[in-house]
Amino acid sequence: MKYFAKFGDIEREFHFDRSGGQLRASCGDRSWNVDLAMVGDGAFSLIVDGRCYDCLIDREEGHSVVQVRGERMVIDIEDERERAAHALASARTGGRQIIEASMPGIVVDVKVEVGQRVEAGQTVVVLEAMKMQNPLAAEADGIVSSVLCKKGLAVAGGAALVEIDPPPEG
Amino acid sequence: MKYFAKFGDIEREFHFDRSGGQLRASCGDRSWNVDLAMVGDGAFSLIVDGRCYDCLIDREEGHSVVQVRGERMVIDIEDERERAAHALASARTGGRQIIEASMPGIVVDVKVEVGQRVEAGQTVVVLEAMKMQNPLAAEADGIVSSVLCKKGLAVAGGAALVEIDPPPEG
Amino acid sequence: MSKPPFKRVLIANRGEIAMRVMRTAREMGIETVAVYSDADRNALHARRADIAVHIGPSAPSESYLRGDKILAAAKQVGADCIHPGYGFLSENAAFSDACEKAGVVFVGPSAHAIRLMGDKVEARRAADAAEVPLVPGLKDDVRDDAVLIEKAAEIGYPVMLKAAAGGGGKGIRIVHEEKKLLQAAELARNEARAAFGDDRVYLEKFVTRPRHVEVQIVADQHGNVTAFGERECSVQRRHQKLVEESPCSVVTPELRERMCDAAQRLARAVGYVGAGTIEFLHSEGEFYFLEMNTRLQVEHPITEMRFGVDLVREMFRVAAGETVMECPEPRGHAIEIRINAEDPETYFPSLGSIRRLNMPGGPGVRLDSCLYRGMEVTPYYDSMLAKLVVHAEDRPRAIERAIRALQEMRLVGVATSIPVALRALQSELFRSGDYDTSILEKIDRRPPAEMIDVGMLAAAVGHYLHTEEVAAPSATDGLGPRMPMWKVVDRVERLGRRPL
Amino acid sequence: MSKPPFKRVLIANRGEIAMRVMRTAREMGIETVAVYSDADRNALHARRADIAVHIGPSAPSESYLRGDKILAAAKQVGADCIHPGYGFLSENAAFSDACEKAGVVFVGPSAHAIRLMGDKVEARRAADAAEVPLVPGLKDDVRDDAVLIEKAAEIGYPVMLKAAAGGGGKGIRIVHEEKKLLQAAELARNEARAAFGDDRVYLEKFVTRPRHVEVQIVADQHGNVTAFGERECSVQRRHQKLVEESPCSVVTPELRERMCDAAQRLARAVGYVGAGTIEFLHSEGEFYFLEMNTRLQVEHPITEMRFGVDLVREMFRVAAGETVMECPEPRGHAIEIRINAEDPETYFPSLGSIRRLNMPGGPGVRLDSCLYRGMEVTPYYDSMLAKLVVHAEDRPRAIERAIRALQEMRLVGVATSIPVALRALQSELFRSGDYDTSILEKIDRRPPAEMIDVGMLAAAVGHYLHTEEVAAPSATDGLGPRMPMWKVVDRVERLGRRPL
Repeated sequence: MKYFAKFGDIEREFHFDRSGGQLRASCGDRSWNVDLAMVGDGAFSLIVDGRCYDCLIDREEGHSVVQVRGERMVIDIEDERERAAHALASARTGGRQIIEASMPGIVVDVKVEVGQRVEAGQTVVVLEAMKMQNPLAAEADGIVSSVLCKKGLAVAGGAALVEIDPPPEG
Repeated sequence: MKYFAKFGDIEREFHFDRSGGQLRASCGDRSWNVDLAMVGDGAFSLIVDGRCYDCLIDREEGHSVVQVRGERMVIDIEDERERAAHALASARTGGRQIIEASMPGIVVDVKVEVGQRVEAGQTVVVLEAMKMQNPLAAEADGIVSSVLCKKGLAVAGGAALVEIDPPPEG
Repeated sequence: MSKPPFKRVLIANRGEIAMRVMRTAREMGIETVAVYSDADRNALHARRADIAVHIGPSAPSESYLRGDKILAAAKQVGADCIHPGYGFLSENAAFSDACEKAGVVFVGPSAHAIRLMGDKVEARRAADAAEVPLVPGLKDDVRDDAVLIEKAAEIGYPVMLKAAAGGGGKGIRIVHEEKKLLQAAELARNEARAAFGDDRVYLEKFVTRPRHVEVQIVADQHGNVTAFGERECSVQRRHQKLVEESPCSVVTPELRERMCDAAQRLARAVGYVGAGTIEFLHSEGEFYFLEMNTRLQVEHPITEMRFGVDLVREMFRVAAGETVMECPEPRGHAIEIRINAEDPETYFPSLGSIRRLNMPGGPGVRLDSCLYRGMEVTPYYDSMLAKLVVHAEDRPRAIERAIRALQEMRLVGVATSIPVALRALQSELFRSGDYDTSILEKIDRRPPAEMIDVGMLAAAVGHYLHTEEVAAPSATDGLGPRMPMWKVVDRVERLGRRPL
Repeated sequence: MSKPPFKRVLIANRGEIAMRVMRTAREMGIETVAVYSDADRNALHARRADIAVHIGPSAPSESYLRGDKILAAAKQVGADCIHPGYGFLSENAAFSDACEKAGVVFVGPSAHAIRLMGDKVEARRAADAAEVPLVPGLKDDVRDDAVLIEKAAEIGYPVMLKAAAGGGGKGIRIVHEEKKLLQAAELARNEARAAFGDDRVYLEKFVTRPRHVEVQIVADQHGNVTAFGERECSVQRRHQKLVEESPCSVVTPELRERMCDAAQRLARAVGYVGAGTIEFLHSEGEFYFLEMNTRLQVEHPITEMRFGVDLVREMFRVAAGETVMECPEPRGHAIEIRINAEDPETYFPSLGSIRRLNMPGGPGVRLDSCLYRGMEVTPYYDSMLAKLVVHAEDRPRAIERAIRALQEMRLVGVATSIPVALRALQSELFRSGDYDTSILEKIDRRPPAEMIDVGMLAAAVGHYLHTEEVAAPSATDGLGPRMPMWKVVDRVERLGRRPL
C-alpha cells in the first residue's frame, strides 16, 4: 500500500517493506532503514539509518503533527484507501466550500448574504481573536448558500460560518 | 462522619460541615473554611481561610500523598467506616508479622529459618538496592512461620519475604 | 532574610509576568496576592500566590483593566503595594494616581511621568528638551491635510504615521509616496481611536536599516538613575518583538555611553522613579529617541542575566524609598526568545489546550513561563506563553545555546513561535550581527531539508504502523510488540484532550 | 560557530550527566553518541543523542562499566573522543589507557594520573610531596594490629579508617575508642574488598567540626592549571553530598588563595590534564588534603554559574590540546541541591515511575536533569535524578531563591530529597554559614507546623469529598460540580500508573 504525505507544497509517496525484522521505507529513489518506538507521553524514538530523532507525534484526523528538534510540522497523511474514500466524499459535496473559523473567536463582521456572488479571495467574515482581526476569505468563486453566524457571535475553532456553492456552469 | 488523619506520630480527627455553599472543617478546637478545587493533572487548589495552597494530592489505597510547597507528606487517612473495617481485618490476622521488601531489590542474606525464635529488632533479611545493603528487622518477638525468599532472589517492592507468628502465650 | 520593603504585594497582572513578579516577591519575603478573571481560575499565578482574589469576567476590560476592582481587592486583603507588571494598568496614569490616593504604593513611576511619556508627542518634546536625539519629524499632531503633505515632503519619504497614544507597535503606518499619505492618515486615526480612544497621530521619518535598541534604567526617589546597558530588539514580526539580545552587536562602547547618558538624562528630566526603558531607533551608527516605556519590559531578563541583577527586586526597593544599586560589570551575552502561541507561517494566534510540555534545561538556560499541562490558551489575552532566556560567554555561544534550548522545548496543543525563532537564530543574517527590523521578512522560514525529511517520514511510518495494526491486530512478525503501543498512545491522547 | 575540537563524542554515561555533556557538545557542534542499557532504552540521553548504541543488560557491570563494549561502540560509529562523565568508567585508569591505545581521545586525565590519585595512599604521598597539607595519619596500610593500635593512639582518637581504593564516602569507618579499633579495621577491610576488590585501608585523624571544601581545577597539556575557586559540600547524609554552595562562608581570601595554590601545585606535580577536583577537609581555619577526583564533579554547575564558564567545554578544549582559559572574576553566590529519589526520613532509595512533573523556573534557576514524565526509577543506578542550581547576588538571596525554586518543583511517583534540602536551607545553622558535615543530624527534619496542618487538612478534605461522592453520587447542594472531578482524577491516575 502507498502512503501519501503532504507538507506545505511538498508531496511524497512512501512505501514500506518488512523483512528480517527490519522496516524499510522508500520514497522515489531514496530509501531508509526505519525504526519507530513509542516512549510514552506522546514521544517516539525514530531511528533513521542509525540516526536518532526524538519526535513527538500527535495523530489527528487526516494529519499528524510532528515535533522534532524545535520544528513543528503539520503533515497531511493518508494511505491509498483513505485517498480513494476522500476523493469519493469530495465528489459528493460537489465543490461546496465551507468557511470555518480558523480559531475560536468572535465574529465582528459578516460581509456577505445568502445568494450573493463572491470571488476567490473575497473576505466573507471577519473574526476577532487575541485582539487581532482576521479576515476569512472565499477560496474559489461561488454563490453564498447559507450564513451560519452573525456579528457578535462567539464561535469555537473549526465552526462552520458560511457555505458557498460553486457558481452555475458556463 | 469522622475522618482520621495520621502523619508520623501526629493523629487528628476531622469533621466536616456544609452550610450555605461553604465547607467548614474542624479538628479539636480549631476550624477552617475550606475550598478544594481540582485544577487538572493531579493539582488541587486548596484555600484555607483565604490562603492559597497549590497542592498535588495523590490518593492511594489507605493513604494520600500530599505535596505542597516542597513538602511531601504521606498521610494515612480513613473515615469511621474504614477504621471499623480495618480493625476487623487486623483482628483476623491475629498479630502475624509479615516482613516485606521495603523497596525492589535483591535478597543478599536470609538470616532466619522456619521455626526460629526472633526478637524485636533482629535482622531477618538483608536486601540490596541502589548499591546499599538494607537490613529488614522483626518488629516484635515471634517465631518464623515461613520464609518466602532466598539469597539472590530479585524481589519487587512490597513483596512478602518472611512471616513471623506471635510467640506462644506465657 | 533582611526585612522586606513591603508586607504584601498585589500583582495586578497574569501570565508569565505575574509569575515573574511573584518569584522575586517570595524571595524577598513579601506576601503575594494574585488577581484572576474567570478564564484564569486555574492559572498558575492564581494558584501559586499566598492569596488570590477573583476580579471578574474573562474580558480584560472587565477584570485586569478594572483599576477600581483591583484597588478594592488590594484594600480588602491589606496589600501595601501593587505591582502592575507590563500591559494592562502598568502605564495607566489614572491608576497610579488612584493607588496614591488610596495609600497603596504603586510599584512604578508617578502618574505625571506615565502621562508625559505615554503621550508620544509630549514624550518627544521632553526628549528634545533633555537633548536626546529625535528622528526628524513633527512634534505635534497635524490635522491640516496641506500642512501634512508639505511636512512629509520636507522630512522625505518614506514617512511613518504613529498613534500618539500607541505603543507596542500598534497603530503604526508607513507611507512610501505622497498620494497615499492622506488615506493612511485617515486609517491611522481610525485605528488609533478604536484602539486607544485617542485619534492623534504624528508624522516622522521612516529611517533606513532601522534597529530597535533600548536602554534599561532604574531610578530611585533620591535622583539616582542607573542605566543597565542596552538591548537589541530588532527581530520583529507584525511590529512585535520575537528575539532580543544584549549587548547589541553594532553598539560601540562610545555609542553605548552616549545612549545610556541620554536615557539617564531623560529619566532625570521627568523626575522618573522605578524601572523604565528608553527605546531608540538605531540607524547607521546614529540613534534616535523612539519612546519611553514606563514599566518593566517583557525582555528585561536578558539584562538581568548579563548584569547578574534582579530588576523586579530593584523596583520593589526603589518603590520603598531605598537607593538604586550601581551598575555591575556585565558578563557574556544573553538572548531571549518569546514563545508565543501562534502559527509560524501566518503569525495568527493558535488557541488550544497544552496537552504535553517538555521544558528545556541545562547550563545558561532560564525559562519564565506560566505554562502547565492542561493549560487552556484562550482568545482573551496576549499569546505569549513563555520566555526562553539563555546566557553564555559570548554571542556565538549564546546563539548555539539558544538553538539547543529551543530544540529541547516542546508544547503539544498549540503552534508556537519556536520554529520562526530557530530560523532567525540559524540564519547567516542573524549570526553576522548585521541585521535590522526586516530580518524576519528576509530569511527562509521553512524547516531545514533534513527535518522535513524526518517529519514526513515520521508521519508516514506512524500512519503505516497504525493502519497495519488496525488491519491485522493479531499479526506477529517480530515487530509485533511495538504495535499495541499505538493503542496506548491513542488512549492517552484521547484522555488528554478531555477538558480536565 | 567556530570549528569544533572534535567531530563526534561518545558519552560513556547515563542520567543527568549524560544530558549535561550532550548539551555542551551540541552547542559546540560535536555530534553526540549515547550508549544505553536495557533499562535505559527510553532514557532521555538515548533519545536526544544523534546516535544511540545499545551496550547490554541493565546491570552496570554488563553495560556502563564495560569499557570493551563502549570502546567497540565508539569505533563502530566513528567517535573521535569519549567523555566519561562521573562514576562508571570516569576514574578507571585501564579504560583511559585502552582509549589511548585505540586512538580515541579520553576526555579526562591520563591513566597515570587516574591511577595515582585513585589510590588514596599514593595520592596522600603525592600531595605530601607537593607540600599540600595532610590530615595527621598514616601514609601506608598497616596490617600489624599492634602497630595500628600504637599509631592510632599517637594520632589521637577519634580516628578514621578509609579504604585506599574508596571514594564518594564509601568504605569509611570512624573509631572513637581503642577497643573498637581492630574490629572496625576488619570490617573496613571486608567492605573495601567487596566494594573495590582491594582491602587496603589507612588510618587518619578524625578532625573536629569538619567541613568539606573542594577546589575546581582545569589543566591543559601545556602546563597551565586554572583554579576556579572553591565549593562547600558539607551538607551530607550517609557521607553523600546533598547541598553544595560556592563560595564557602568561612574561607577567607587569604585561605582561598592558599587552597587554590595547593590544588594547582598538586595538579602540576602529577602532570594532570583535564577537569579535576581537589577535596579538602576544612577544620577550624585550616585545610587538609582529602583526595583528588580525577573527573568532572556532580556539583560543577555551582562553579559554572558563579564564574560564568562552561567546564565541559573547557574539558573538550583541553582534551583537544587547546589552552585552558584564565579564571574570570566570580559573581554572586550559587547553591546546588541534588534531587535524589529517596525517602527523606530513612534516605533509602525510592523507586517508581515519574507520573507527574512540575519544573521550577524563573530568574537564577538552572535544572540539570534526565527527568521525563513516564520515566522509571530503577534499582540499577544511582538515585540522583536532577540537580537544581540557583545563582543570586549574595548568599542570603541565593538561599531564598533555592527555597523558592525547590517549592516550585514537584515529582509524583517517588519520594525525593527535596524536603530534607528545604529543612537544611531553612535552618538557622545553614543560614549562619557556620555549619559542618554533621548539619543534617542536627536539624529538625519535620515539615513546618503550617505545612503539616495544610497537608493533613488536604488529605482529609480530599477523602471527605471522595467518600461523599461515592455515598451520594447524585447529591446536589451547590457544591455539586466539584464532585465529579474526583472521578476524572482517579481515572487519570489509574491510567498514569500503567506502564506506558
